Amino acid sequence: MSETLLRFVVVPVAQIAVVIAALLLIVVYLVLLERKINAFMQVRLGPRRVGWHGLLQTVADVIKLFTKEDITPRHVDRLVFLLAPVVIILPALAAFAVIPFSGGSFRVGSVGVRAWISDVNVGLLYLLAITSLGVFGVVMAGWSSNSKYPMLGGLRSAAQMVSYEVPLGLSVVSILMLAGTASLVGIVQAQESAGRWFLFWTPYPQILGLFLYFVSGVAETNRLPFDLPEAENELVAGFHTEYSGMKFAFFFLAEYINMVLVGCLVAVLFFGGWLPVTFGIPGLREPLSNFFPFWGGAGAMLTGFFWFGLKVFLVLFLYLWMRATYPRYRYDQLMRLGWKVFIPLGLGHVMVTALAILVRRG
Amino acid sequence: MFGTTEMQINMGPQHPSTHGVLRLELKLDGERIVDTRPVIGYLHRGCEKLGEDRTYAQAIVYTDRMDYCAAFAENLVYAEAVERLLGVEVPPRAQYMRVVLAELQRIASHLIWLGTHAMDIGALTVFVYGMREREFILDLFESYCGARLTYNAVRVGGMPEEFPEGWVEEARRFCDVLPSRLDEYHQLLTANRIWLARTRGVGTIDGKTALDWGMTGPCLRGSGVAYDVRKAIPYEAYADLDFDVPIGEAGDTYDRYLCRMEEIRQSRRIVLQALDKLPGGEIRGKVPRRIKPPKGEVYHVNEGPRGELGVYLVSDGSEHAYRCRFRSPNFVNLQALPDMVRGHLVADVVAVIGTLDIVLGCVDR
Amino acid sequence: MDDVDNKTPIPPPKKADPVEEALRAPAPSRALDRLGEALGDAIEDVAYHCGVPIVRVGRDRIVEVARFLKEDSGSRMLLLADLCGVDMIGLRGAPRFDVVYHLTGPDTRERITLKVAVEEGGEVPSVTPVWRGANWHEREAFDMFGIRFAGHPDLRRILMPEEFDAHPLRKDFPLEGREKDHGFWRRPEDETRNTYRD
Amino acid sequence: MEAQFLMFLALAAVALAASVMVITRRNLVHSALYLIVTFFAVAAIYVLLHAEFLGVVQLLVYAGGIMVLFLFVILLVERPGTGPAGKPMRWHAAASGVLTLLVAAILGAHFLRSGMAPPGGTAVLGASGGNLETVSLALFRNYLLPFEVVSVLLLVALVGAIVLARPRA
Repeated sequence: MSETLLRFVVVPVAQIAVVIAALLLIVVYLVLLERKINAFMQVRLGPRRVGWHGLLQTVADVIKLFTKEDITPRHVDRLVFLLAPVVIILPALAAFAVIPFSGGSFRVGSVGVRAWISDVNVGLLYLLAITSLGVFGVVMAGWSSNSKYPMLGGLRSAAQMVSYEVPLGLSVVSILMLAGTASLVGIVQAQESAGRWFLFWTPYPQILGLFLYFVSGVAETNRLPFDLPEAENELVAGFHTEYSGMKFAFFFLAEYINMVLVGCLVAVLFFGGWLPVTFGIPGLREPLSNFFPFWGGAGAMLTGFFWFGLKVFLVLFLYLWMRATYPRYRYDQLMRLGWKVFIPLGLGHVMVTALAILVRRG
Repeated sequence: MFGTTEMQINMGPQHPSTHGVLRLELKLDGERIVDTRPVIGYLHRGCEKLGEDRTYAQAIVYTDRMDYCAAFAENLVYAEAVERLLGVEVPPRAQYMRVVLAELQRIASHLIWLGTHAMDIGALTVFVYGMREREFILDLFESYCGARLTYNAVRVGGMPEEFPEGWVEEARRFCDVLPSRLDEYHQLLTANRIWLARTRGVGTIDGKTALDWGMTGPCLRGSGVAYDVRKAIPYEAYADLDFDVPIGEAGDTYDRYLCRMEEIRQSRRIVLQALDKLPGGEIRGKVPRRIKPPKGEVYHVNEGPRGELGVYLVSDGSEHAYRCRFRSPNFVNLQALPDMVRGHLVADVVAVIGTLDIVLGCVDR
Repeated sequence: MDDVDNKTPIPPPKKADPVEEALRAPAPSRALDRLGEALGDAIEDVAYHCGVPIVRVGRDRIVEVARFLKEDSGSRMLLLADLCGVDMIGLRGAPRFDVVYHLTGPDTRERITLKVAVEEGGEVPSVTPVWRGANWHEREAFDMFGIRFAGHPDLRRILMPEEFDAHPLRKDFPLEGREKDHGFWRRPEDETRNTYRD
Repeated sequence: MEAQFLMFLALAAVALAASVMVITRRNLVHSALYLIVTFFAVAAIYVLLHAEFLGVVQLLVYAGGIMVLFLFVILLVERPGTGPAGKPMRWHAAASGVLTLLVAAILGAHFLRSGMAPPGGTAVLGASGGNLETVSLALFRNYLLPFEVVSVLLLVALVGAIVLARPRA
């Protein structure tokens, strides 16, 4: 096997396959986790029938969805209707191309393998660009269904996603300024060399940035309390009312993949990605960075997965917690919040961060 | 250049949050409501016609099926109306038992309202919590009359059974638990910013207009009119019991929410008092086996959980009512919906339906 | 349809029963007094049952009486608790229907019942200008009995389907049986279908 | 190089085909969706030229921002399923034919004079270590004044739009 083939074809394809497979598995259990956590918060038991404590419930659900009759209503715009689920899931998956899941590396033959598919120098911008495309899937689904509730859902979501992209971008801008690079690997490395996460950056901790990013992220992924495009109590099921079976499963999948994506980004941007949780104690850093020293780079990578996964899980837990706690905003209130509160806050946040950088430089 | 057209949209009769088979024809400008036309009758079963065909005692069963979330209140008002027609006195013990059950029923009904209303606005957890407490009440009813939803637990002239052994203690235990659970709901909703944003200033109706529409119950009291049949024209043992009638000020969804929440507390107070005062003695008055009231008519009202429950009976001296008419508070309150949502957004329609607390079985009869 | 015996009047109660006596005992009513003073000529008859005055009012005067009872400072019947029709065919024959108004004064804590008689096919003036809430009640009375209300803003069927062609609460409407198709389920394209069973 | 050229050809073909679809579809929403495909292809060409920043911005601004607004307007104004009403006027066809010929002539003349070889810009961009820096240096150092003037212009447009959209009292 030639090295070029290995470097440019085999390894990337293997990485992509691993990421997609892992994502699907995570989503399956994220759904179960959501049901279990919500059940716990609501004094219920949640699914218990399929598998031990319902562990196979989502698997059963997926099988059900994929074997269901695939209905395409007669009045829809066929091409767009069929494309919409694809359009919504592709950006969600493509975004993971630049996420660094862990540090460390190991070698396969002469080729070093890292825990990310690619490290591009415009990584953050790429992410913003690619996630902004997900809205087309929603709009296409809403429009092509040729039905009123999906239409309203599509309109809502177009407005919502466009509005919340701005504060999302603004909170990212300050991270960009702090790291001095738009590469996600570079951002984690900047936090590593600074010795602290950007969340605790001195003199101006990025707490506001995290808040803005997370809330906008929730709004972008259409989850409670911002799940207006599919608010089941008003719009039945919003933009995917007319979808069933596998096509519906795609929407569902995309929503959860996007949740995981927001979790990953929060971890990378604010929580130092794969860096260990050291509580600021310098001595802990070395032992916590690699649980398996005898495996060298691969051990460090595994350890990084653990820390990264932990952080992502925390963010996802917050998601689920919010769902169990909050009522839903109204459409106009959501827009007002975005434009009149979050965007000014985001602008101010960028200014203050810039000032803080100047102060730090002296 | 470009004109926009109003959008006609059908909400229901199959829709997750129209609380049954209510259908609304909405006319929208964007998402703003221009006009609403409620269409009802999808659950019309002709309870009034059935009430004219069956004997007075048999017809109680049909009252269960009207407001199935508060069947006891419907049983009670019908039985009382027949008692009025007959001129029968109900023994004090039965009166107190009725009060206990009626107030428990009110709590159960308000819990359903709370759960579904909160769920319509997106708060999922409150729904499950509300069901948890309601379950307690359903268990109490089950151990009293064997049914959990359609009780048929009142007889003309009194009550069918004594409270079973240990029932009173169980009811007291429920009353002990309830306040802490109520605090839980308040913590989840009352000061929640999103809840406030979704309910304050939504579906506002002032007291005068509400009366003009004939609204009663918490919907009227939320607008600041202190009209409660239990106080205004006391029936059963309510005159001897001490309780407050909470009223709102603004007449919006939030005030109605607070009113009902306080009513749950007051109902608990009534239940405890009635259990303390529960007299001994008979539970059935002197009612002939064949109920044949003299010619005449009666319009009798009760304070149901959703408003003034009325029964109009015309007797021609036979065993059947000549005319049996049920005044449904939901039917009347629902009329005001178009008024309350005009100019609001689609999401508010759902909130207002929730705050009106309609049960379609009672609207359509 | 049942044959209605119009000739024999309902015989009066043979013996005065003390309970019945008590039921029919007059009760003081401030609203009724005020009404008698102001619009005494509109009152055709007053009866009492269970402590509530039942006032029969001339058909043309009902709106006037209703408005007086609502707006007069002494009666203040702000709440139209209920409005319904009664098919009187089995009790008195003609005129066939009564429209019954149950009024409540929320602050005076008084109740009063008004009655208006109307023959089949006749019209009663609508009280929607007085109480907006009368709207659906009158629609229901129209739906169930076919009583028309003059001046009602939107007199359509409310509980039964629009295409239904009978009035189910009339005494001659059968409780069971499917002899007649009432327009249920009939769409323009299947004129041939008679009932929904075939 | 060969592979790159082939990819360019493929992307250019996609872009052209999609653009043709944009102007031939009768359904406005379909047109808008084809326009997004065009943007995508163009962004990919940018990336091929090592102008990743431009490519990403192309997606972010045009596909992610402007097209969403386009769709929003189309959805709000047009009822679903109906195409634009009325026939195109006759002189439209003639005028567009003439214009197309004119553009083709100008471009053809340009290409004939300068040859098909791409100008050497890509090498310069790639060499300076990530074009994010290059672009920002150009914007904020060399062309600061024009950049600011453009932002002020955009602000004016924004204010103007708000004034126009404000409901008249």
